[in-house]
Amino acid sequence: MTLNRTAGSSAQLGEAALLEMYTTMLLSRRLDERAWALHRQGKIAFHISGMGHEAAQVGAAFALNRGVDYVHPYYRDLALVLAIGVTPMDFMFSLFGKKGELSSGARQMPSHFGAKHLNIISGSSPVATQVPQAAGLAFAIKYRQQSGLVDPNDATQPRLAFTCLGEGSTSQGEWHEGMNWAGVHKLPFICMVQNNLYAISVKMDSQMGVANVADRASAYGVHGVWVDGNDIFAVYDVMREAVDRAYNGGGATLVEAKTYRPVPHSSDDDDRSYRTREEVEEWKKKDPLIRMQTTLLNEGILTKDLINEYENRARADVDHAQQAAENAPYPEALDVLGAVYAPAEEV
Amino acid sequence: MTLNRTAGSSAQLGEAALLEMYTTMLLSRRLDERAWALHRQGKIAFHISGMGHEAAQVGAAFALNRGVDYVHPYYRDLALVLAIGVTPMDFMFSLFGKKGELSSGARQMPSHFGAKHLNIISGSSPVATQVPQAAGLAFAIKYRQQSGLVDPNDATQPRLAFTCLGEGSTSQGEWHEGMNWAGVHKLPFICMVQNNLYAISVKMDSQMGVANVADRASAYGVHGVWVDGNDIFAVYDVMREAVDRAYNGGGATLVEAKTYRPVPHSSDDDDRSYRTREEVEEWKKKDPLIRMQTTLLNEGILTKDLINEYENRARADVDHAQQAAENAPYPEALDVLGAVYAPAEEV
Amino acid sequence: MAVMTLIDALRQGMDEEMARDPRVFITGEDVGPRGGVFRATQGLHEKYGSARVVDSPLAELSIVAIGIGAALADLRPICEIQFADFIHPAFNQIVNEAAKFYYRSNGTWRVPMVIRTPYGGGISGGLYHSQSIEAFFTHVPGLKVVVPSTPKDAKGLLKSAVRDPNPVLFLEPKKGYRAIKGEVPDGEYTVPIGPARTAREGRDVSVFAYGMMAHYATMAAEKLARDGGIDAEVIDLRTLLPLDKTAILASVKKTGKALIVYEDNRTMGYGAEVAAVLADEGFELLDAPIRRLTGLDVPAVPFSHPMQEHFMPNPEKIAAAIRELAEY
Amino acid sequence: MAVMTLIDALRQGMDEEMARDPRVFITGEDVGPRGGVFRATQGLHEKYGSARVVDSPLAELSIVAIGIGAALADLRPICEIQFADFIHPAFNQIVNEAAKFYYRSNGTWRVPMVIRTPYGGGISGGLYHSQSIEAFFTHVPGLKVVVPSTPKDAKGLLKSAVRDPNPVLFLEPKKGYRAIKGEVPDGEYTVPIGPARTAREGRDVSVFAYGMMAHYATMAAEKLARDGGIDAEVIDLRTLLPLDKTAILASVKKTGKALIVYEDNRTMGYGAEVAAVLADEGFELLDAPIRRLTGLDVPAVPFSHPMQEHFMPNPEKIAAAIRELAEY
Ligand SMILES: Cc1ncc(C[n+]2csc(CCOP(=O)(O)OP(=O)(O)O)c2C)c(N)n1
Ligand SMILES: Cc1ncc(C[n+]2csc(CCOP(=O)(O)OP(=O)(O)O)c2C)c(N)n1
Ligand SMILES: [Mg+2]
Ligand SMILES: [Mg+2]
Repeated sequence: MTLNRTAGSSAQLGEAALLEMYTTMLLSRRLDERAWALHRQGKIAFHISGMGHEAAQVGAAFALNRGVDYVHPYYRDLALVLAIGVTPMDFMFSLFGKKGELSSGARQMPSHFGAKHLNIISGSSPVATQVPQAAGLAFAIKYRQQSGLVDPNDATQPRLAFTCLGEGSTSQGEWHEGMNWAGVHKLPFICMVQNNLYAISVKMDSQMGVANVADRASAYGVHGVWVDGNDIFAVYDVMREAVDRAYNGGGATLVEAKTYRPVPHSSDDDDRSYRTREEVEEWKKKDPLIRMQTTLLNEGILTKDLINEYENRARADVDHAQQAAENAPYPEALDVLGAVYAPAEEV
Repeated sequence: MTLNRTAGSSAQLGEAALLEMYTTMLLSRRLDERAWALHRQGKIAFHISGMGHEAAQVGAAFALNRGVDYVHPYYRDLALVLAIGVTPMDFMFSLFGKKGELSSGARQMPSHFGAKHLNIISGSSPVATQVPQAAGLAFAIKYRQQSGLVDPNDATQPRLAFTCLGEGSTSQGEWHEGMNWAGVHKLPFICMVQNNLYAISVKMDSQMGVANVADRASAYGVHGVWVDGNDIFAVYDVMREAVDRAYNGGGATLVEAKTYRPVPHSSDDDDRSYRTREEVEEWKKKDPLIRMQTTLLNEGILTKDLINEYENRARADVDHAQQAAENAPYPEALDVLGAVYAPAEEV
Repeated sequence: MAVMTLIDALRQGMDEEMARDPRVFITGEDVGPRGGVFRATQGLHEKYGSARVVDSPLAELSIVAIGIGAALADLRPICEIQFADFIHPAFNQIVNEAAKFYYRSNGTWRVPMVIRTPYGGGISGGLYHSQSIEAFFTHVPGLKVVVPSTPKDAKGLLKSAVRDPNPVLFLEPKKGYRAIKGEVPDGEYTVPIGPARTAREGRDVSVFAYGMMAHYATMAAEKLARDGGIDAEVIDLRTLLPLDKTAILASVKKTGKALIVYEDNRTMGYGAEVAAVLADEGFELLDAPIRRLTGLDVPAVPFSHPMQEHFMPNPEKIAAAIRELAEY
Repeated sequence: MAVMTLIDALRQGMDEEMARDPRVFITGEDVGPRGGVFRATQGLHEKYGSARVVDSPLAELSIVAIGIGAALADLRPICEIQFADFIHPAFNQIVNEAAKFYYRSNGTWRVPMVIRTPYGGGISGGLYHSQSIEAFFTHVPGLKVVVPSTPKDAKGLLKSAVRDPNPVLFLEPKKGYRAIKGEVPDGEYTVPIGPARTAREGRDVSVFAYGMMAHYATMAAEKLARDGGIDAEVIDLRTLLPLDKTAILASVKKTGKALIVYEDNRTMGYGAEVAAVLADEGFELLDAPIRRLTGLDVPAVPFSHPMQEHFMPNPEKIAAAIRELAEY
């Protein structure tokens, strides 16, 4: 199964970009696999995986002004944040809870991404809270532009807010209210729902009475579109449209990326109670990493040699990050007391 | 401007029903007007009005199994609850905060309706909270029917839950979550949004990015329909369809009744800051009470004499209720302490 | 110095902050042309326009969440919740989000925002227009909780709140919006978040209160002084989180006796913490039981007058409680 | 008597109540075939079917609101909130609605429902899987708040909660789900909501605790007794709202000294109320300051081990605090 890259903006993607997309997915996958392995070895307490979602995330990231536009991710967004500039080391430090961990100083569980210097907002665990906050970020962008605090075309400034969540999380009132603001104020806002059919064990039809999350956009005056989330180019194409809409005052977009989680919800989960092995195997055939690899091989952009080289590099990066994290010290006990209140600033 | 009663279930309404619908609207209007007068006289502290909404409410009530189906109203639903069996005396007692007041023993502000013996659920002030609760009532109906605790066709048992709120209140997460349950479980549930274009001072386009609240139904797998809320027969017709759907396992309906509030939001409001007098006058021409009167006059069901008789009766009822409420004692100070916890019951 | 009402002082504070800093904006229900249901923002929409005085959808959690997002993007939102009773839908955004952002990002993402809301009973508002909510939010490190009781403090604390880099919950005693008048300094000033204010010095009993109850306590103390014999000290706590422990311990050191007054339900009301601090760190200073005069332990303030009055503390009840303690 | 874990006792309690009363049903996230993320409802879906063990949408406010509606319609919902940290979206429905229905309808509309949720830290859950929430809800008259700490109490209190005509918030110390084992009587029994339990009798110091901290306190007391010299009494409060004042006053009458232990943030944590009651009604019984040993005043429990351990009370810290008080 290969991907279609003949129409849409993805047809314009150059070789360097394509290979960077591929290597980002690859790195995310290998890091993720290592995390599962570390958990099985009893070296880490917890892992929650982005596996299977890489095409959706990397396709989306490459459509953004990475590191500049605001991104408010969720716990599966490993590939997304790697694409923006979070490193394997950062991730490994969070898995091991080591001192100096980027997002939170190891205060938060792993996969609670955040990086101030990359405009990645610090995430929490309660689902969907990020959606109305991201609408607030988008509101601030519009506010600054309208009040002349920034130039609307200044590409060094964030020009949209992008947020992600799972399809089950659209059941939350938080999601409704965020989408509603985005619609009322025609905000430069993109919400990508990574629909993997399950909210832990609960199937989509117990979450909502509609067939597509994208159908919900019509309740908000927001553009809605669904896409094969395992087709990185299809995702990139709809995301480019959404980004152009946001940058040009066209308002908000709800993107539904249909995908699958081929692993349990987290290292605490056992998915055998709620789905068959056949279903999981069927979906593994649609693996987004393999699909991209096949396409790039077919297009002659990837070669067997390059693949091996990238694999070796990814493994080395992961090894190195793991080692550094294992060797790093834990935070001090007294670090618990820091950064409760921000100090007064000069006005 | 007359009303159309040639098609739909309303064509089947008999004379007695029509006159009862008319007198209920009339009584509600006269009570409501009296409340405003009492407030101007400084006799009561607060009034919030149902004026202008009477056709939507009475049209809806008559489509229900009144006093049996669960009704979870909002603060404008005076005509609705009168149609179900709340009396002018009950309402006057709530205006004056007198001992023995039906809904709450005068604990709540006026227009927080509730009547256990009529299956009218006690309302609160925070908007939209009633929506997911009403979904819970509908869930219980389905639960009882499915588990054989009651016969699904037993008309002495509630067979649907009906709730109301304003269009602005659909901005709340509470509304989203209630609608979502109704869609997922195909509940015997009807939500009627009384769209009067304003949430206090805030216009509809600052509340939502869509033109019709009914459009939001498609996000939930719920049937959605809008109707002229000042046309009592049109309301009755769509409500009958919704009721049949609920009774027959067809799931939930969102009914949007488009109407107007010709008076300020409440006795604390001054609407001159946010809308023109011209707009208000324009809408007064569509007064639902006058429209029904004209239609019934045209149909020969009402006569001038009957109208006078009904007016006199309504005035007498209102006078009598006011007098009784004015003369009634206040609650005792110590009544504040009662009914905090329900006592243990026999199992 | 001009004499003005509490609400006029608040409005002036917002106006000045908006004029000072273009990042300051206001959102909430009916804050625009309507000027807020209590008129706190009256005239500001006209002056600053729809972009900076923004009528929100009727949805509290998103009023707060939009504020959080805007604050993360370095704006300075003032979010109005129309009545404190309606803040509960935003509980998750305040407690799990606004209050925890700085901590969870190890001090990188700040949320400089103000959430203003009128609270308190005695205004015939019934169960849902009379609530006190400070008890819930003073349990939330990362938040600051402020309750002014004079026009001067209202304006000065509000300006401090707008300039504070942390989320500040700003509780306004609505019964005092127009009932409380007082002098407000001319020109620029702020009142710092943190220190309590001695509303009345005294030697016999310490009364700790805030908001409308600080006024009532002062009235009660003045009355007792006029009647002769009892000289009560009244401390207006003003900032509830963080609590000014130094001030409460210093006062009890002088008087040996403490009465805490709040109009909220008694159990787990804010005064419980004041009592707990005194019973620990002030134990050796105490000559009498720590008393609390509070609202009743019922779900909320009832509408009808006799029940409402029985629920609420008032100057007479406070005077009686001070007297009882003085005589202990 | 069978020995079982806390979570097995809870599951047995639910099972028996479902078998007893066809109106009892369970809803919450993943409670169905998955049996709950902690396995509290394991096997119940298989036994009672999808109509009575209902996987909810991922939306806490509606989990509670559906429960309220169903309870109004005289069913007996057991609503599971997956982690206490995620109850905040339902705050409005619990505080403004469930707790106030009976009062606001003057005793006509009842809400007989149970909200079960795992709470507490020490399980490497970080900021959002470690929270204690009792402080928020014990301030809400109309609710009952229960925290079992033994399998026997867990089952017996849960059965009482299901049969109670009021909304009951049922907090389960998740660190103890499998760690705490104990004897559970054979056959039908209930444990009443209200009275505290004396976990250990003693003469020197009273320790008030609940949940996991009741265990730790007992461990600390036993250790001190073994080491000789200090004989501490441990009261497991079990029901936090209403508080068993009689029990706490009786214990302090005996010991003259009180230590309150809770793992929640200190300020405005539940122990503040216990301290306030003692400092008032028990003032003349006290021989020493009322101490609180608590979680830290930071926004929540951090993930990484050294910080988590520093945050949490444990048997050693409790023993030290008892000793300090005994020596006062
Ligand atoms: C408010 C809240 N409730 C419950 C949870 C526990 N929880 C974590 S992830 C999850 C399922 C999320 O499903 P979905 O939104 O479809 O995202 P996915 O994990 O499938 O990507 C649940 C119930 C939570 N984190 N937050
Ligand atoms: C949660 C909550 N927030 C705010 C309010 C204050 N309030 C009462 S009615 C109202 C406007 C309601 O507008 P809409 O839903 O359109 O109903 P309408 O009054 O127009 O019928 C507001 C803001 C409230 N009651 N509850
Ligand atoms: Mg999912
Ligand atoms: Mg309206």
